[in-house]
Amino acid sequence: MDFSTFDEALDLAIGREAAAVQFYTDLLALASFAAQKSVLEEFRAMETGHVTMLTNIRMRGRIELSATAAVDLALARRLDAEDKATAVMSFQDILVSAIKKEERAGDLYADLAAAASVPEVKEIFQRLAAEESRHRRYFEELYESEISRDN
Amino acid sequence: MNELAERLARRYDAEGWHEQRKDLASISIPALRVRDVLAWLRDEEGYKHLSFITAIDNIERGVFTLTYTVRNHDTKHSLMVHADIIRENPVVDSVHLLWEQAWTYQRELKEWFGIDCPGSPRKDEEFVLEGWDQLPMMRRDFDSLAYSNATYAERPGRVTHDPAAYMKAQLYPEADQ
Amino acid sequence: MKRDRMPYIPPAERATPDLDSGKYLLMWQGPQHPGITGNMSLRLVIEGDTVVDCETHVGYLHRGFEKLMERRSWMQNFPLVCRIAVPEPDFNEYCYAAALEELSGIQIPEKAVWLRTFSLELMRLASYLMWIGGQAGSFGHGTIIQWSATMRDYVLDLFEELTGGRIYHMYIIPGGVRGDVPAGYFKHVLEVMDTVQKNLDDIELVMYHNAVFKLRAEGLGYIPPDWIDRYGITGPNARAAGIKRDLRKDLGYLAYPQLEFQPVVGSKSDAFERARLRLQEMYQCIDLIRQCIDLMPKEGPFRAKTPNPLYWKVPAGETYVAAECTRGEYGFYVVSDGSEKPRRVAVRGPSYTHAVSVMERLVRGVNIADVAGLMVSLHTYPPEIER
Amino acid sequence: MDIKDFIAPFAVWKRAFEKPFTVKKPIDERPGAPRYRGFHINDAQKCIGCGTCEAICMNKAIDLVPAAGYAAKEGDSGLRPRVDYGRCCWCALCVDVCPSGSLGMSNEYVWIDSDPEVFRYTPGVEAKPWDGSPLGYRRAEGYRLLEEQRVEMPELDYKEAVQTFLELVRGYSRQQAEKEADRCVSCGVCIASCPAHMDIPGYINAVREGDMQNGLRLLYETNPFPEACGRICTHRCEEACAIGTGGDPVAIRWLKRYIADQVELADYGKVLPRAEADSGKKIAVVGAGPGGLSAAYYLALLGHSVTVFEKDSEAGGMLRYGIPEYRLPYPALDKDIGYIESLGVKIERGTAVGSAVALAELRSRFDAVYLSTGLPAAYSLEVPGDKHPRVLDGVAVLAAATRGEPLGLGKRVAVVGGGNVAMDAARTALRNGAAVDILYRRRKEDMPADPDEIREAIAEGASLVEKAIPLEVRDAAGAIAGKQALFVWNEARMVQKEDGKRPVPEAIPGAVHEDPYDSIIAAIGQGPDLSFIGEADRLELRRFKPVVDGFGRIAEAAAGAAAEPGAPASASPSKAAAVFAGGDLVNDRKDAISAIADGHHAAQGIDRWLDRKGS
Amino acid sequence: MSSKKIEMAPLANEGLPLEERALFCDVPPREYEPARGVIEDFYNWARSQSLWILGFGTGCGAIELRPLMTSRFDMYRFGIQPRATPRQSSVFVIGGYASVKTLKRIVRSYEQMMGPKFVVALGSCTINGGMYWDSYNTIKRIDQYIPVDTYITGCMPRPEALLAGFQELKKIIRAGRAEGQNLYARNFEWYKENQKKVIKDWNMPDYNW
Repeated sequence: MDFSTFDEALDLAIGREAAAVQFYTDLLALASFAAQKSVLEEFRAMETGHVTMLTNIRMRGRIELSATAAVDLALARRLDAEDKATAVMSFQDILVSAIKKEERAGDLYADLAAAASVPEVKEIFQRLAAEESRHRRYFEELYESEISRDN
Repeated sequence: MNELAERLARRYDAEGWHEQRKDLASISIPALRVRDVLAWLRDEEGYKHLSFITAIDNIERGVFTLTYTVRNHDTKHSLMVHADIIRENPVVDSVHLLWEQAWTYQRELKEWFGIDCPGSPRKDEEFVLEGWDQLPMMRRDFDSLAYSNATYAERPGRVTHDPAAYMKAQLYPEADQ
Repeated sequence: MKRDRMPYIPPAERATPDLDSGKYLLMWQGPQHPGITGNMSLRLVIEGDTVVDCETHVGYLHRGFEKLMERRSWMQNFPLVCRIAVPEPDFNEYCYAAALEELSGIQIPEKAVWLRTFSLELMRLASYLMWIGGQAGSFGHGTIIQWSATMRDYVLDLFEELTGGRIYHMYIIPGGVRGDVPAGYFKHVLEVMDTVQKNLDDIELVMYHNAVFKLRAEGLGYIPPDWIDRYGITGPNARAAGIKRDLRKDLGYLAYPQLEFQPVVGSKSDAFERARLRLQEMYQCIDLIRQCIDLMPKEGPFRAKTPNPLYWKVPAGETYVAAECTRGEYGFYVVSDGSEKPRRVAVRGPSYTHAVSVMERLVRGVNIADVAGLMVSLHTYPPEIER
Repeated sequence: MDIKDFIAPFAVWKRAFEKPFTVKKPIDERPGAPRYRGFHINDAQKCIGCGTCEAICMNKAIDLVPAAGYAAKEGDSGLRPRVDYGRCCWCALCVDVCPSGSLGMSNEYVWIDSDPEVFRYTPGVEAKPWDGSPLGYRRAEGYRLLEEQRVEMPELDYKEAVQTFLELVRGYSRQQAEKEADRCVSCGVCIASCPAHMDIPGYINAVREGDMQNGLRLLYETNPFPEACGRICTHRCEEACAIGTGGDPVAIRWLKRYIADQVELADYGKVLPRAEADSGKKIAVVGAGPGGLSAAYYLALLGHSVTVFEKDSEAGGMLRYGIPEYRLPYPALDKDIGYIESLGVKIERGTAVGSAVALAELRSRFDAVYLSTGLPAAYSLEVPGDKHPRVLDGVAVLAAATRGEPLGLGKRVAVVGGGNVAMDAARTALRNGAAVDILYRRRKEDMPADPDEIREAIAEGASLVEKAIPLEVRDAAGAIAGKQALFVWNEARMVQKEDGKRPVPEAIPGAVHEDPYDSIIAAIGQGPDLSFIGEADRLELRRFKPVVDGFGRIAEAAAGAAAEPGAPASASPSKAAAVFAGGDLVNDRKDAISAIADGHHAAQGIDRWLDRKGS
Repeated sequence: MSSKKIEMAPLANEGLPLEERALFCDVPPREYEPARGVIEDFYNWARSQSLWILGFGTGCGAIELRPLMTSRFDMYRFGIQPRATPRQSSVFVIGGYASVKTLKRIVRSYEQMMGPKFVVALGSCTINGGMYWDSYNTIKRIDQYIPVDTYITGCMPRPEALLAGFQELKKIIRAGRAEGQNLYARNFEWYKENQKKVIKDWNMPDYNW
């Protein structure tokens, strides 16, 4: 898999974000009570926002994301990868799913950046990886402050 | 010293002997016997030295408690002799003939408490005050601060805050009902 | 040349001079007058240059301490009491603190006992040094005060080093004292004591062996021994009449029982005798200070624990604590009704007697020029009369 | 008179050649002594504006004024002492009494001005030439007017304590309590730190005065759980205590307990207020924990009729099921709850909202609903193997202990977590005869548990393993296979990865440990159970928390906007009773006293809302 | 007595017996009229170099005057010396708190001083009452009763502070800014009213010179 142009790379990224929106939509279908739904809707809206942002970038033809990756709290890698999608999923389950999803996305972009031969595209993927790391970090901090209060 | 207490009780209806220290005791006597007791203490018991005379305003009981403190220099013992006189009509025998300095104390009693000692020299002259037109100031019902605030101007511009009230106003004003 | 030809009027009822006769002159000495101790006044009636009648007027310094103390909490009174006798504040602090401790049942540590004794003796010395300048000055002898005021200042420097204050030391706090001595302090004290002693030797030569001083002071203000109890005279004024009476010995408070000293006693009971006796007491002070430094424990706490000063409630009771100050019996009568404030605090200052009853009697028949000298020889401080 | 009297005075001519006494330049040459009591200095950073200096000052020379750059915050009133040198007598009692030791005096003493108005300033805030002077009066070493050591609380011996469930802390005697109460300076800085804003100086003063009834009355003004809070409160007040800035803080919690212990339940009614009139309104409270019952108490005082729904068989919530009895004996808790019930509050025990009765039903039957359901669901370890049968959850273990069920923890127990639940679980395991390791991801000083609890747990024999990152739970192999679980954890070091944030534990490569345990108790945190709130309730939630206004009322989604097309019209929010929420469910502090404060606050909110609705 | 209304005009030495009124002045004080330019500067310089203090120890502050006037601090070398009578003095040192009884004497002594005259108030009690803020017998602000040129705060102010205060006073005098006595003349009735409010047995002339 190699991407040689800006548009190709961004198309991939937009596709990923759209898939993320779908990910939360799927979870929403499973949700059984109001609290779950409000969180999932909030996260889905975030991803929708990302789609819009990337689409705008693609239209302007210039990537405007920071290249600085967030500090890795090394939390995501430890978390149990087991599937959390159930009707009784707790806030913890939803957050773990979200963190894992961001982690997977970040890994993918990192791999693509490593594989890219065109310097421009490489940079795009690096920046996208950094962006995903910031998203992951956001969820990780939420996890630390809301879930893992006592450890 | 308890012998002295007994003698005082027998002769002068004294009561309430209290040994505060080994060299200090107090006892209460009827106000009418003040001069007798002090003269007796001075002449018969060796309490020749008068340390001071003062009074306590026991406004709750409606009395002034006079305190005569005398010392026996031979036994190094001091005795505080108490006598209650009613606040409405505070009069007590003068002891200025027993001790030459007593009249000054009695003048002070007159000015500071309004306690009269008939016969005491210059008792009605002003002592430390001048032009005083209030209650005798050592009475408990004279409020020094109120008088001072009403009479003497203060430099304005001072304001203070109570920490708890200030913190409430700053940090959680909504808790105010 | 003896001045005992000066008329001594035997105790008698006071004559009331007829001021309208034109024979007498009414004259106020004080409050604004260089020949008065502190801020007080004498209303003199003079005939020629002889005083025939005198009334002491006080109250110029009346601040109402005894009333104010009833308004303040027990600990808040601690800074207040020292102001009652300005030149000699420490005795107030001691008497008040001791009374409070007695009523509350607080034992003060050994070290505090010694530091209190030490500071009281130092205070006594400073007070005498102030007096001696006044005594010499009142007889027209201006040199002595130039020396003694400086000596006193050196002693005040010692106080400043120990307590942080020159005049008002506020050192003897209820429960003990406010701090241990700073490093090298006693060495400094001993140096100052040597200086003061040397200076006192000079003063003795210049003042006590001065014909003018002797002439004017001898025979002036004779107090007969039988007046001592009748007038309640205490301190050096009593001792100069041959009455051996010193509360430091009689009551044995603080560390005095462990110090070696004998009360200085005189016999002639006139102004010169009293001055001589006070000079000897100054030497005695220096000796006692040196003894204190030798005997004082080097280590140990200097203050006992006391209750929270904001809410200190003293058990109901009353006591009278007296101490021997430079003028005689200084005492605090403290009454507690069990609340956070004193019920009554009465202060017994020796000047109360000396400056009013005794002074009014002694000054009769005295030459107007000697009134100031006589008053100083009784060593009176007006602030402790009126409080 | 002899010849010496004429000659002797001349002898001192010899002094004419000695150095004169006169100081050449007195103003410049003589600084105050090192201890001189000169003008005030104040370390305004250290000062907390408690006003003890103002209280001791007999001259009323000190005012507390707001100081630029120092805002009011917990443990700091934001005020600073301002000295009036038209009053000051330089006694330095303010320096002696200053709890934090921030006040001092310089050795400067010259201040001259023609304008008498200038002699006032705030030391440390308004710059003065003598600021920071190293010389001048300071409180002497070993000399304090205030007692810096607290009266030690008598406790059971730890070796003995760990054998029983008897209450560890024995409580103060009268003499001890009065002595401890006497340490307080009544500054009131603590009040802001207490979530319930209890009148702490007031009730401490009641202890000092020996007036327990007044003390109890003051306690109940803001807190109907004095017995419980007197034992297990997180006592944030003590962190703000002015005395604590220079010594041990006043034992506010123990004094509260002392008051509550002194008054018999039968006498409560004589002291405490009751509702004046019945309002005729009915309120439902969901959850009989401290928050729910606190709301119930204050609602009952306002004359409302209150029914509390509790899913468990006993009331008390976490106070009963989360806190072991050696910390909070059941009789003490029953006393608090008993008094609330005596006011006519009905507690429906064993009635879970959501299953036994629907929220919507409550909303139609009652005039208002208060949710105080707390955080009953433990979060899982979230490592591979965390569903292993030997992995237990801390909250469940504690609840089982309360119910008297056999715990079956075994001989060797690992507790994962550093909060109070972890400590309680560890100490419960100790009392069941287990050897306990507490594994915590960060350092001891980072542990969120109460320092007392950590100290006591360790004293009772638990061993604390710091910086242990859980990795995995596996079945043990060999002889112990099936009976024990293998807990795999990685040793960590604390790394400061970002400035301004707390350090992060980072696994040390290779330092992996595997230890076999009979039980592994996970106590990493708890979450709410909100499954009883349906979408039709239209209550606004965000991240598993109700969105509430200042009085705890849950915002309601506008009709239609979020409503599903098929929702029944009868559930229109404007018709149904308002829902309020508080306690752990809503606030970030997650302790009993915050829940109590929320309950009190919501009771006032509900009352107001009913008023508005009624009129 | 406190309720007695004080009639301010005309001031006629009401407190005195008739036959004594003639002994006192019957016009209020006047403001000082400075000489022209350099001459006044010279006067001010001269005044500042000879501060003669009235020897009246009104309060505890007097105790630090004695070290000041003796050898250790030797204020004579700064041109400062005590005088026995108000007629010879130019500086009045208010030594701390003033009781009402003393205030009466302060007023009288101050008014008897020849102009130009200056007042130095030492101690916190003179500024705002000091530790006697709640006493029934001490005034709180001396500037209500007589004008003050310089304040020295402290309790006690040390002799050095007093010296520094006198140096400050010298500067003020030299700069021609010592307005105290003019203030008194200008607001004479206000001062009298204040004085009479606290001095209850007013038995002295209103014009004490």
